[in-house]
Amino acid sequence: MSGFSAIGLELAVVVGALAILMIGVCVSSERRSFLSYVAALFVGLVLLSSFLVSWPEKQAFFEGTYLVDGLALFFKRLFLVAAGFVLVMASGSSRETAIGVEFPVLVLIALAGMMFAASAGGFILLFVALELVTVTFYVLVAFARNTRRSLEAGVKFLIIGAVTSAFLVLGMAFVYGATGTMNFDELRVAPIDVGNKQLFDIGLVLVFVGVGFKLAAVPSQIWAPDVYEGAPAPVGAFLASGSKAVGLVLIVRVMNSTMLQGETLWAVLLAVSAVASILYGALCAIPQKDLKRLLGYSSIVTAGYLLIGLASGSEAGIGASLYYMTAYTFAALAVFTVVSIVFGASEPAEIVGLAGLYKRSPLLAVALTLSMISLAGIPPLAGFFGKFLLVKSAVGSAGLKTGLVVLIGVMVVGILISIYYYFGVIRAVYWVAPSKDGKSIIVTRSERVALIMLMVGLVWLGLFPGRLIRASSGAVGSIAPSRQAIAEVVKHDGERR
Amino acid sequence: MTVGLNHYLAVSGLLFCIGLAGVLFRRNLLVVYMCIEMMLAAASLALVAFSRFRGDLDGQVLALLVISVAAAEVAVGLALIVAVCRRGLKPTADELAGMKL
Amino acid sequence: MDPLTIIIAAPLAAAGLVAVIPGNYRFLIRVIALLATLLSAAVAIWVFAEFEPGASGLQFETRSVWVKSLGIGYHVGLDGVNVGLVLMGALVAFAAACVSREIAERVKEYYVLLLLMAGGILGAFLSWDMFGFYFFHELALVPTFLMIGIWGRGDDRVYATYQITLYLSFGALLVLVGLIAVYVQCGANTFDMVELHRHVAQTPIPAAAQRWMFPLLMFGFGVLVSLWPFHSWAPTGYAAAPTGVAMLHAGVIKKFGLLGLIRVALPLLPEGAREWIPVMGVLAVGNLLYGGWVAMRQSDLNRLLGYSSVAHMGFAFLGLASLTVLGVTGAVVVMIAHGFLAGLNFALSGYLRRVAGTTQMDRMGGLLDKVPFIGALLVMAMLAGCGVPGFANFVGELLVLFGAWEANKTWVVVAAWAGLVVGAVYTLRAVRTILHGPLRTELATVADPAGAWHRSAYALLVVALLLFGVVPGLLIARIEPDAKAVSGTIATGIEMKAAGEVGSIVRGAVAAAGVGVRQ
Amino acid sequence: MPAIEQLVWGILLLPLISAAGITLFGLRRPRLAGVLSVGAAAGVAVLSLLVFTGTPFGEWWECSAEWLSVGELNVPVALRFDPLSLTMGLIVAWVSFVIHVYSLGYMRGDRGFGRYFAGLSLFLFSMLLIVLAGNLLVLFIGWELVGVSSYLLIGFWYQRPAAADASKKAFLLNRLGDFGFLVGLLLVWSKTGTVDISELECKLALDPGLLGSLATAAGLLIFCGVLGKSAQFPLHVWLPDAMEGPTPVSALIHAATMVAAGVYLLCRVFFLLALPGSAALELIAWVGAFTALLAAVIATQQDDIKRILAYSTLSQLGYMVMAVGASSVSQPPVAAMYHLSTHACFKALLFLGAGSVICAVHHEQNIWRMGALGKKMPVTFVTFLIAALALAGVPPLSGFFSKESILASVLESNVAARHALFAVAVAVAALTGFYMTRLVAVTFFGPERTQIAGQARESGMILTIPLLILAVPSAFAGFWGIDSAYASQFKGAAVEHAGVFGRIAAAFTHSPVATLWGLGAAIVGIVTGLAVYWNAATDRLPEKLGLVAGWARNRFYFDELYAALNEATHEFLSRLADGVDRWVISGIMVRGVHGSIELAGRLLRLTQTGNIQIHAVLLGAGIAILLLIVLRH
Repeated sequence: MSGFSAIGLELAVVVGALAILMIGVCVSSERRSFLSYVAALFVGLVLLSSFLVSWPEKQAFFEGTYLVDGLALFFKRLFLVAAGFVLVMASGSSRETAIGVEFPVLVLIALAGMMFAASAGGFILLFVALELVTVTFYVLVAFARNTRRSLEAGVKFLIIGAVTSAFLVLGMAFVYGATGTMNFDELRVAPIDVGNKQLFDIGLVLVFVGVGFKLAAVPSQIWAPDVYEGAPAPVGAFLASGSKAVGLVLIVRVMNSTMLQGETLWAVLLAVSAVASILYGALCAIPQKDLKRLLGYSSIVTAGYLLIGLASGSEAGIGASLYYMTAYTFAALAVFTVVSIVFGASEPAEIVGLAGLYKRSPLLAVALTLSMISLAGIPPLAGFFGKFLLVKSAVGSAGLKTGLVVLIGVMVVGILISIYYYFGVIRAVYWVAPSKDGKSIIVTRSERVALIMLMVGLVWLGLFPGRLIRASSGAVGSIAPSRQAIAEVVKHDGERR
Repeated sequence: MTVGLNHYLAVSGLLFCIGLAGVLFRRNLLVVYMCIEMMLAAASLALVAFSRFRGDLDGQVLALLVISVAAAEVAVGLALIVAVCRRGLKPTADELAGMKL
Repeated sequence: MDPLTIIIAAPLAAAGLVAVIPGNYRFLIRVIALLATLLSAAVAIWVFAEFEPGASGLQFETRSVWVKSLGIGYHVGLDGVNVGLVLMGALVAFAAACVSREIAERVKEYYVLLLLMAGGILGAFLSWDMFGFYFFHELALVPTFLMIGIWGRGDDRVYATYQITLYLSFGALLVLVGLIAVYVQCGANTFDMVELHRHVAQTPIPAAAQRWMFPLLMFGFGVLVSLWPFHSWAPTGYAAAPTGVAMLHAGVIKKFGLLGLIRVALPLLPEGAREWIPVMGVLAVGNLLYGGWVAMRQSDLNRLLGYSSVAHMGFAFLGLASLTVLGVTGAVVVMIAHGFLAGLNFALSGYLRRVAGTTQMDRMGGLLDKVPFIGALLVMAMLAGCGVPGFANFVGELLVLFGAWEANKTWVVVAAWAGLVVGAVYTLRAVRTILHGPLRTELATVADPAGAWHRSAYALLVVALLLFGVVPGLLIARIEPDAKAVSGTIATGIEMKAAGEVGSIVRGAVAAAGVGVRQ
Repeated sequence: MPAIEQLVWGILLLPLISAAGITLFGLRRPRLAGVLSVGAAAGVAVLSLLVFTGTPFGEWWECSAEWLSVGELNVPVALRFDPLSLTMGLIVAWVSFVIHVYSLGYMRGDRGFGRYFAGLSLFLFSMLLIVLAGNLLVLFIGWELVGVSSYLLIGFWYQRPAAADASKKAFLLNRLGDFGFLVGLLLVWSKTGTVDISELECKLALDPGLLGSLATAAGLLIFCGVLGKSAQFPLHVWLPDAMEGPTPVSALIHAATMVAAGVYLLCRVFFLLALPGSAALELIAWVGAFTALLAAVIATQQDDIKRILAYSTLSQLGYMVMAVGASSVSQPPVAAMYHLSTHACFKALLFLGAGSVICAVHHEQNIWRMGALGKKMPVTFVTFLIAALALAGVPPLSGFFSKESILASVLESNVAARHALFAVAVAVAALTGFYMTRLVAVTFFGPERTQIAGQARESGMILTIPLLILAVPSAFAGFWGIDSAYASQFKGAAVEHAGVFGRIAAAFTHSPVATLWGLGAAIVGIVTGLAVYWNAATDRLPEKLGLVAGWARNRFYFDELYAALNEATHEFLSRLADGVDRWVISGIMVRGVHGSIELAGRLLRLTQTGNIQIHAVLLGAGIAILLLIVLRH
């Protein structure tokens, strides 16, 4: 496989974006909302084609900067799915996102950035791809710039994003300084002098902070509530799904490549961040009244869960995080779809506004309920299995080390609190009487189809998780040989000494 | 006295801290934004310094990319700040604190 | 299709069917719900009758792979312990469907959730896979929360809903962590309980691990069964719950925790059990005495019933804590009997609420004249509740007392006091205030709306209580061999401790013999 | 004895079937209910007679059916037929048959006719279960079930608050006793490994030290059950209240049979009470004596005809219990059972007579509102008089013989202070004569005190025939050798006397001191009673006795004392538990956790100020903290 065919998916997406931009210029403005459909369809085609190509097991391109392996592919497909639903969402009822041709184009460009990021083989591509995503999102978040909230959210995202990028670059510089390389494969086996160890550690923490910005993990979680609240609903959906997954895959990659030198560092770092994220997000979410803001906090909690899987350090743990990310993606997409239909894309989403939704639109009520239940981690939906796998990986690596006990304890507390606030939403949907002006809500056909697909996905993943578990463990397994290599290196090291 | 790696790093660190302090304490968002650019530049300086003393070009490549990405960021950032001003808002952090808690 | 799968699938399939029927076909929806639960009940009766007491291994067993990589499977089967529980669960579910005619709003949603509850809990009872066990239970639990929230009553219902939801979720999460710990520590890469029993017989879980895993499961399951002092969700929740939900939850779903202790905690973690059993005994006594005392002071019938069910669970815990054949058998009988009884009690209280418009006991009075049939049943239920012979509860409580006597005499004396005296105090007070005395004037005009369906539901439960009370052999012949296996595992555990340094080979052999009784 | 074995199950099943049948089909069909219930009672009476005669004198046999068997606990439904149970069974069956018939008349037209007979049948079943049980656990089941049927029947007129309260009280106090009984049972089981009476007797005979130091405790715990069921001090307070039930119920359950079950139980497990080293019997004797005296004193100052009889019952039960307590292995409790049997007949007769009177005066129960009924109701009067004299212990009526034998056994007992015990017994005998005279004199003689009393007429046949039937054994049972039937149970204590006069003479020759004292006491009591109450318009006793009479009238304030005691202990604990539940567990623990988490959320949320620069500060601080934590490891 040549380098260009290796980046074929990304190229396709970029070309698609440009094409839509061109078409958009020519099409009259009334028919431009049509472009989102086209983009969604196109993304679907790319997704399909990703299954038709036979990908190499694991191969590096462009002198090791670009990797094709199971992990990259897993995430690329996840990004494609997320982008597809986001585009459908954008095409629907929300006026302001559909009018411009820019919206689908920007989504596609961000998508391309995400896909590149998933394949990053070193810090260089990591940074560039990450910034591609981030800069695109600055625009997307502030897309409804005629509303003050969207604008404010954009500025906040911009400032915090830029600061964390600075930390990221500094961190990369330190790691580079300590090891002399930016390539992940070389990093893995790069020797570090004792004098440089601290530099390396600080560098890794800063890189974690920079990448954790995408994930919304403590300490760079602070933007999430404001941005989720202010951004248009489809953008929120993309933040919760694609953008968060980018953070996850990059942390997995960095962690995987520095595990040898920084095993305890990662364990402590991830555990502390996970605990803080879960507690912070869950506690702050309790008194929330705006659904989008609530999702912002819950996204912080989710980041914590994802980190727990990584913190357990096992292959199963990382697989669990991947599974949970997928489940979360489905649920978050469904919730944001409902929000954008019920409230409009960039209006405030007061939870009390959901009163009597079961009467106004049973489909939306059921979709919201299912996704809330899935987010709360209750069977038989996807979220339950995700949390189950996470707990399993944590317990599995626990023995009875105090750190992981705390982690599990915090996780239990977090799940409980999240049940509390998710049930608040369900309560508003079902047992608060509808307000007087509760008209029934019109759901377009494409939205209906999208919602049903998401619901089926939630239930399917909950009842028959086997395939996805295999896929996620396969994805993790594809980077495992290198993990095995680590073990060998460690052994050699030991023998040498 | 020969100028060594540590000197570069000290300068870089100093710059980074100045930038950070600016981000934290300046009122005008435009200035804040410039301070962020300063932080990026400081980080790039560290990169280049390491690259130079390691005798490896990767760092310099990344530094170049950082500069170009920063330019893109500035474009978007300025546009946003302009949009803020066009809505008749002052570009300060206090003014843009509508969403909270 | 095998019978056990029918028992589980009938309500679940019906739930799916009802979900696609338009909401205004109320009659059709009710009929479907009734037929589905009736089918479950009929099959449950059939397998109960066909069950061969004392035969080795599981009966009516079915297994298939679910998630292979994790060792999760769909594995259902009957042993002596769950055969009675399933019968009880299916009958109570049918009764709950019968009394649910009182629901007037959002009938369709109500029945979907009710059927989910029924199918879920029956699945949990039948499952021999720890994952399925937990999964099905959660499937039953979540509708409970929703139903209390949507169709609940009383000013307190929002608080009650949140409390029961969070409290039970807390218990369930502890259980989940505990079950996963069992899976991990066993290292057999399977959630199948039969496999796990077999595996543990050869290589027991390290004692140090058992010591922290057992309390996790004990308190986790304990919360689900309202183990003192983790009980306060029960009275609040049941006071707010609609009738059918209270029946199903108090009667059936609550028993999941006890079944979990019998299935997982006791046989797989004998060392941990040995260490923690005294704690469980003390808490059981807390349930009995404290629950009873608090029940004495309730003025709301549902809260009284809630506390009385807390108290009754004390007997089950005490029986398990005794670790004797008698005690464990008694505990299972108590579980089954209390299932019928709680179902009956809450059905009756729901009925009285319809008649009198309240569950405040001091606002009722002299109702026996107005509702002779229901009143008579309430008297019977109350008498059954305070352990009068002829009802199944008596048998269970008696066995528990006899079984626990050797384990700890103080517990038994306190339990006997609580069961015989305190129980009688609050049940008789309830009868006195609700049914006896002159009819209150504001109730003079109430009518008795008991229809045939209602009557059949109540009668069914009473008949079951009486049947198993008069012919306890029906249950006991089935339960005893498995109770022996459970208490045997722990007993060998104690022996192992006594033997001290005999060595792991002997330990394994002894444990294998203990479990061999089951297999 | 295959034929008999078939029959004996019928004894148990007939009333059970009747109870079930009435409950299912007869609650709205009085005729069906009556036929079923009375038919069952008649069947039981006949069957019990057949079994009695079919069993050779002095022998015993058992039959059993599988019921409950788990591990080491094996509880078959075992029926034991020995002289004790056979005789007792016969009495229960016949007395209850007579009362069933009487009830047909007494309860006619009541709305709860069917319910009444269902309860009666259930009672008959449970009572027979107690009597025939060959197994202590089965006996306990019967024990509980008679409690239940008693509860249902006392509260038969549940609309009356008094009846409803009385039924509750009766059940609860019985439960209190049963608690002790059950614990005693557990103790015996754990020490001997059996609850079967025969097996237990065997084991204890082989090894009298089997119970060790717990022999006294076991005996007294079982005696607790007796305290409840037989209403002995301190659990005696329920029985007078139980008179709120229909009069035939009082006659059957609260006079003749159920309350006597306690005495029967004591005799059943006498081998256990009389174990060497057990001090149970002595205490039992004193409890009985105290109850007898207490109740007799209270009876002198009651005005309700049924309550007088109720206290009299209490007193007589105390007498019997005392007799059991005064017994020993060498001198078995034949006297107690003897008195139990005769008492069953004449006390039932007294109650039925009282019922007849009550019917005649339109449910007036205060004797001071009756008077001169003797002439208007001759049958009732004569039969009532016979029973009263029998109770007072006038020869040659049945009560004389049984009371004489109790006095004799007390005098000859091994109890340390047997003379004091005897003095109490004699005093009670005198008091008995006194209050029965009072009752008869005020009710049947003297002036018509109210209009209702003046209009009274004799009751119908269905009420009077049972009176006549019961009058026969009340008068003549002393000559039937009931005592020797019981004596054969305990081997070797049989006393054979032939002929009517031989028996009377024997009473005097056998234990002249006791008999003369007893007879003298009865005469003193009767004469005093006549002196005070002959033609009396009001009760003059209170003026003369003052405080004592007041206390007796108010039953020595036991009800109030118990209420206060209960309030101070059990209710207090319940309040305490409720308070803890409300404030500590639901309050501080549950709501506290909830509240503090919510508070934590609200506080933590304050970090989200919305100001980007503060956000940036937090970000920087977070990074710094993270670096500190990580680098410290």
